[in-house]
Amino acid sequence: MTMNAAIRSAMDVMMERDDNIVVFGEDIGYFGGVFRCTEGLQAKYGSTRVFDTPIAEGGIIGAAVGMGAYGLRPVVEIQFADYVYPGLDQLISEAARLRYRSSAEFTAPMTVRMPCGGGIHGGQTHSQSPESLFTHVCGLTTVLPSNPYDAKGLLIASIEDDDPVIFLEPKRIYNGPFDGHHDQPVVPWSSHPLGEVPDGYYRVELGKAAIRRPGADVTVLAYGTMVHVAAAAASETGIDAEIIDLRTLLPLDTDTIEESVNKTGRCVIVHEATRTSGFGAELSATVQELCFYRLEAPIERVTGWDTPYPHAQEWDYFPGPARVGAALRRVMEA
Amino acid sequence: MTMNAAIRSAMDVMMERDDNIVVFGEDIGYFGGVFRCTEGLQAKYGSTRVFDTPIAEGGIIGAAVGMGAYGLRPVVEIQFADYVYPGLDQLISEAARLRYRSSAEFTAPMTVRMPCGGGIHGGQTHSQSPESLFTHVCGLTTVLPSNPYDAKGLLIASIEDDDPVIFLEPKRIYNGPFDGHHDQPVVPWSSHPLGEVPDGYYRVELGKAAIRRPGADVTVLAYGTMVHVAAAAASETGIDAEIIDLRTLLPLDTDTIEESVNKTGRCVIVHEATRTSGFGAELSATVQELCFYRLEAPIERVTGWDTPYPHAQEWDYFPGPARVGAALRRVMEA
Amino acid sequence: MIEAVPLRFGIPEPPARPGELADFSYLDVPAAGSVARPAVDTRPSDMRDLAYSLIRVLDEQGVAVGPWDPQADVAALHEGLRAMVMTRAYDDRMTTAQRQGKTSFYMRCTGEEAIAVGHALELQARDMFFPTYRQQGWLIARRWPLVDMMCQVLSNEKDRLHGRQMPIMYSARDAGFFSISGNLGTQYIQAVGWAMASAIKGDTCIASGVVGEGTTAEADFHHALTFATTYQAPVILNVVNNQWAISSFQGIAGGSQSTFAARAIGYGIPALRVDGNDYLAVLSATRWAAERARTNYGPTLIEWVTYRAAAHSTSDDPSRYRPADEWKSWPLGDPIERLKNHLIARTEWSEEQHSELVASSDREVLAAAKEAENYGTLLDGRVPSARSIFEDVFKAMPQHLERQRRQMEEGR
Amino acid sequence: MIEAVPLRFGIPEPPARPGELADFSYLDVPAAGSVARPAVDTRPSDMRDLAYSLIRVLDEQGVAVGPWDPQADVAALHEGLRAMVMTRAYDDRMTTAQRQGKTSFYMRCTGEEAIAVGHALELQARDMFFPTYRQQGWLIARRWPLVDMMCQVLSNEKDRLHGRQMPIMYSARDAGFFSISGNLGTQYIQAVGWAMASAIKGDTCIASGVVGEGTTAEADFHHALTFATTYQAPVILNVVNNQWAISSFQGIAGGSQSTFAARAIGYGIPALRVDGNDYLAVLSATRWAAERARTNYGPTLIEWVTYRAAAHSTSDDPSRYRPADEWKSWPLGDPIERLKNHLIARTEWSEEQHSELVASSDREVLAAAKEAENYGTLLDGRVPSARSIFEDVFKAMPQHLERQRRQMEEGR
Ligand SMILES: Cc1ncc(C[n+]2csc(CCOP(=O)(O)OP(=O)(O)O)c2C)c(N)n1
Ligand SMILES: Cc1ncc(C[n+]2csc(CCOP(=O)(O)OP(=O)(O)O)c2C)c(N)n1
Ligand SMILES: [Mg+2]
Ligand SMILES: [Mg+2]
Repeated sequence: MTMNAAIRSAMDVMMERDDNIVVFGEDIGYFGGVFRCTEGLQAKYGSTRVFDTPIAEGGIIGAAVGMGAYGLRPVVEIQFADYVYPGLDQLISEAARLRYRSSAEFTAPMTVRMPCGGGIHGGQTHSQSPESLFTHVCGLTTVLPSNPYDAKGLLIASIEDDDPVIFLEPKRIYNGPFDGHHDQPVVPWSSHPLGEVPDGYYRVELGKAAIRRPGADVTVLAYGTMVHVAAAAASETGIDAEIIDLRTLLPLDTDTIEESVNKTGRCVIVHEATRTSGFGAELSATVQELCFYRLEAPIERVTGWDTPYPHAQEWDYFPGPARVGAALRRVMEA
Repeated sequence: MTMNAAIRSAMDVMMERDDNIVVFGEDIGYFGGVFRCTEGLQAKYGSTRVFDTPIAEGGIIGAAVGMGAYGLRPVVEIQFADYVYPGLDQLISEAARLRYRSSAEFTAPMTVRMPCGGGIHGGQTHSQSPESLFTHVCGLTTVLPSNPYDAKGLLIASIEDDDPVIFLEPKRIYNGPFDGHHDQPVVPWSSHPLGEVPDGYYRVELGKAAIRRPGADVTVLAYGTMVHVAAAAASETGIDAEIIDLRTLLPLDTDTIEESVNKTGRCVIVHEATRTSGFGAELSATVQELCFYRLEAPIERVTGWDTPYPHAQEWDYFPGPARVGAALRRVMEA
Repeated sequence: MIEAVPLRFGIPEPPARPGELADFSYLDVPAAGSVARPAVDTRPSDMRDLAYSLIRVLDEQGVAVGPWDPQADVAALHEGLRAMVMTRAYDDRMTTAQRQGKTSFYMRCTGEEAIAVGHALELQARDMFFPTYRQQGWLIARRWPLVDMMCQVLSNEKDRLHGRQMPIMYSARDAGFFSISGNLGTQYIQAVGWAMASAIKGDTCIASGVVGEGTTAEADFHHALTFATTYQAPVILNVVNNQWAISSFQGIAGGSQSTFAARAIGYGIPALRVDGNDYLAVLSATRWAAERARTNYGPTLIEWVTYRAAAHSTSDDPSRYRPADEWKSWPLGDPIERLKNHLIARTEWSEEQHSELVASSDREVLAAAKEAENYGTLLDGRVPSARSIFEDVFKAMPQHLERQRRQMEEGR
Repeated sequence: MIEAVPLRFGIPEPPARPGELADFSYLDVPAAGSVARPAVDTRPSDMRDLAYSLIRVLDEQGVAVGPWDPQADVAALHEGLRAMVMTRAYDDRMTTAQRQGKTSFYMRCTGEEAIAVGHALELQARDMFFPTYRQQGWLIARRWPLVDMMCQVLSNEKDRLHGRQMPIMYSARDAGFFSISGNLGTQYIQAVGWAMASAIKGDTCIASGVVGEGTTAEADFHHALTFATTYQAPVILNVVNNQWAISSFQGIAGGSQSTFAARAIGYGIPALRVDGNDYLAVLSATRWAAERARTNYGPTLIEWVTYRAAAHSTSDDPSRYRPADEWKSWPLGDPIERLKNHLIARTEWSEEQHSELVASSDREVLAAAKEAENYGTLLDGRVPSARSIFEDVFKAMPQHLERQRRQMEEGR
């Protein structure tokens, strides 16, 4: 199953189980969304539970907060993560704070889905990875899957969560585990074990990382597309890296991270977002707080550059296997 | 001179020198702003250059971008940093990107002033410190002064800068160098050397930190109110801390930081913002990248907790001298 | 082709600044009873004129006249009067408490009591109100415990919000009163979302949201109107035009070029413009809009024309930006006085009864304050525990917050 | 008290979906010449009806009739026709280039050419236009080099924007064309800010901003109207209502309950609703609004009623959500055909001349394309250098970006 199909399946399964779940966003109704993630849902559940919205991300998220306060569980789509900013005030000041400021009289059980990341020649307004902004906002849970199986299980867990969850979808891997080799054809999810997705209900718990590749020499912290890039870098360098797929950025699975880095003594962090104050900063700070005395080399960050995402030079910006591999070598030689 | 007076003086000096400078925001005209930072400016320069705006932070910043493109230099006030979120899209997607996306055909030379930080019983919507969000946005310069002298010189440099600058004003130290001892009266700026502010034009360059207290044992990285808290902690613990006042968060003065930590081998980072993905994360990651082999103890972060800023329990949230002092002791004992 | 003239920059100025004579000539006040009352199923396009008129029921003699007379029975009006008087007594008391340092902050609604009180008594128990910080009258009208209100303002050990929220940021689900946000306007689109949810479920309760005229400039005002019209949400969208937004008069929000009620017209939403100091007009306009919403005729915007008689908050000094005595010249008077006079005109009330009501309200408020202060104040430091600041960030406290709470307790 | 009925949730549906018959009965089309033309100094409140009518100049025979006839001379009309035909030829060519993989993306403006072209030729050189991605007609009308436009679309070595921006995100200050943003609506309030700046400086040039009808729902639409009315900014606020926003018909943005022109009324801003496929109406309405702005009568909103004849973009397939042949039934026709017929009716043009214009435009575009492709395409990889992605983030490159550029070059 592709990742978009898995995401669609998660919403389908949950809408069948709970008729307080409503799905809305720009072009997600009759049309099924620009990435087809809601295809068929309006036909199945009707336009009272699955509907298009005006082009107003602030309105979409604000309305969802009100619906959540009523007792519904809205699952909304922001067409691209690059367009979430008009809705940030409703997320930061309202959704994330409602439980706290009302001492749980009112809550905002909602899921905000948005495609993120580059690699599709989308330029600076269709490629962004704003995850670190969300992780700085207490009250938000931030999820970013790397494969169809997790995407479905994590989305179900997110929808069932009683607080707002930001669910980021790396659009470059909707159709296959892209590993950064843009010159080669992408293998489809159908030929990948994590592309095997049960039709029914299952959860992947929030806040739990997964070790994608056990290894002894260096810990790689990654999420989304970068998990596959890291895997490619490991096999190409032959370095015995332990690749941790964080899956949930907040709350962060520090136990798994700590255990791994204490074992390997080395750590490379990879993300596509710009470097300064990206989530890699928090990861690096956390690792050195937890594992300082075990570290044998400086923690490295391999990230997008501190520039907007360029269009034509996309692959000079994207942190590919070569850059990750070089970082692995550096920390091993250090 | 108080810090608000210094800020007012900076705008006054610059408005005299350059009639392309306009000042606007909510209640900043006839009234002079809720913190009096623009008092007298409308009377002096008229309501064509100093005027009130509708209550729309997005409109204020969006209009400023358009004015900047025309050739003016808007200096706008957001009444509280807690209210900048409705304006984030115009800051992130527009002001910060305009030069890049137009290859410098159009630019946004504007300064966005906003009071930040707690300690005035303002609760969660009058106490926030969102600086780390801005530092993640390439194209924005982020400034956060700790005293009247710097505030004026940095604001003048910000207004003269040809790109958008976020200018955060720690409201708790408008009137004096509050050091976290809320049970004691605050000494006024008039009795502090950095409260001596020349009337005329001068610049404090962006991107340059200042060493407030030279020391041999541990480096403290702080900014704004926390500079004074750190000073109190140092003197109360008797630990010979080198206190670095960052002044500009982005671009960051890594040279000064590197030199200091390489000397002391220890580092404590202090900020008022929530911890996770706060600017302390970037500082910690940067320090361990630059000084890994010199570090003798884990880098510590003393920050606000990962909760909204509470009202009645404000002083349990605020990172005061006791918490900073304890961190200093820990890193010395480590 | 026209020859070029230099462009002029215009900025609206209030009619009077400190030292000048108050001047409300910009507001024209039609006679009570002069505005027609269309049936609730009237098409919005057939009643646009309502956005430019001013619905008033009480005439100069205090007599209820015209088609908008709600024909309210005396008991209901006594109840409204009680709540308005109590609200003012409450505001007085809390203002004093703030001066005494028992709390950090307070906001009055003096002169605007009729709106929240009338609205509260006209809407139903399961409806949801999305208020601003100036709608305390709703809680008092709904007889939410004064002591609970005060404990929140005092941030004491009995504060239902555990001292986390600034004073006056009440949350009272049991009174149909949504948690107040410190961020202006955000509740407006939330009210629409709540109303959409009610319609999605085929429920029967409606929502009502409030913003001040200054806040109409925020994005969420536009979002609320757009979503309300597209989905025909069962919601009342109130704009309390009290002429001032802190120091900015209503012209800064665009009030010099049009009415705030008229904003709704372009969205195809019907709008009423109502004398907000006329308690009977408040009941009547609320009833009309609520009936529209309940019978699937969709949203209504109501501009309540009133005046912010007091300071914006205890941190504000209005004499810096408007004539100190401006309220004296306010053409629509004092809502309490006007309802009082109406009842007296109906011989259902007297000056003596009124003085007794005022006195008993003061006594009730004083007693409540005494009780509330027994539970502590910000001054005596008997505030909720520090531990509680880590609660309710999430439903279940995550590991990192437990760790931070431990650190706090260890003084780290 | 009315008895409770279950609430209903409504969501507007387009008149026709794929497989169904196209149906534009929701649009009523008054006869050309039937709408009055008020003097530019008319008070907004005296011309609200313009927001609900439809200004049209060309009648069924292609004859210009009524008070809005701009009396344009033939040369000007030939110029407009040339630009519209060239724009369509350009769109055809770039669509092909995208299919050939020479670029990643393209967006056509087919059926909407009259709006940007007429606007461009009516406004002045120093005015500033804040466009959407569907206003390429402006650049062609202003004779901005086709080759430069193409080099941007191809992201090649001559791309003025150094390949950093997605195709069609032109920036052309020298043509009075503001940098296009990928974020909808942001330019609208910027246009107002630019106009405020012009007024602040006592300058004589005005601004014009554009959004699509779908984008009227964004916050910046509201901000633009609020600021424009408060400061009476010299700006034209255009809403291009082409009936569709990707897959969402105009009812989703609120168009079923009112017109988009009417949005302006509530702000006290005058609004024109204009047949956007009538080139003469475009000239005339633009002239009226520009003259208001230039003579200090403030902002005007213009709703241009048109139809998005092509796909939203090369990534879109409209046959998934609307009848494939919907355009054939569009009541306002094709702007190029209509201007052509008008000129023929005036015996100032012929079918032969038109075919020759089309052919020569194709030749000119083809020649430009050949030249542009010589400088490279996304396909052959002759794109701007990677180094350049670090430039223009700030005016002066800060240390950390220099360090990162070095790291990139070292393959770190
Ligand atoms: C988003 C946001 N911006 C600014 C403020 C600061 N502020 C608090 S109240 C206020 C004035 C509001 O005026 P109005 O909407 O007319 O309501 P009123 O106070 O008159 O009842 C302002 C600017 C805020 N709380 N939130
Ligand atoms: C803030 C934002 N939200 C969503 C999008 C995605 N998007 C691009 S074009 C479009 C439709 C715009 O429709 P309309 O405003 O009618 O303009 P048109 O395409 O019809 O010219 C959408 C939703 C975007 N670019 N920016
Ligand atoms: Mg007000
Ligand atoms: Mg459209």
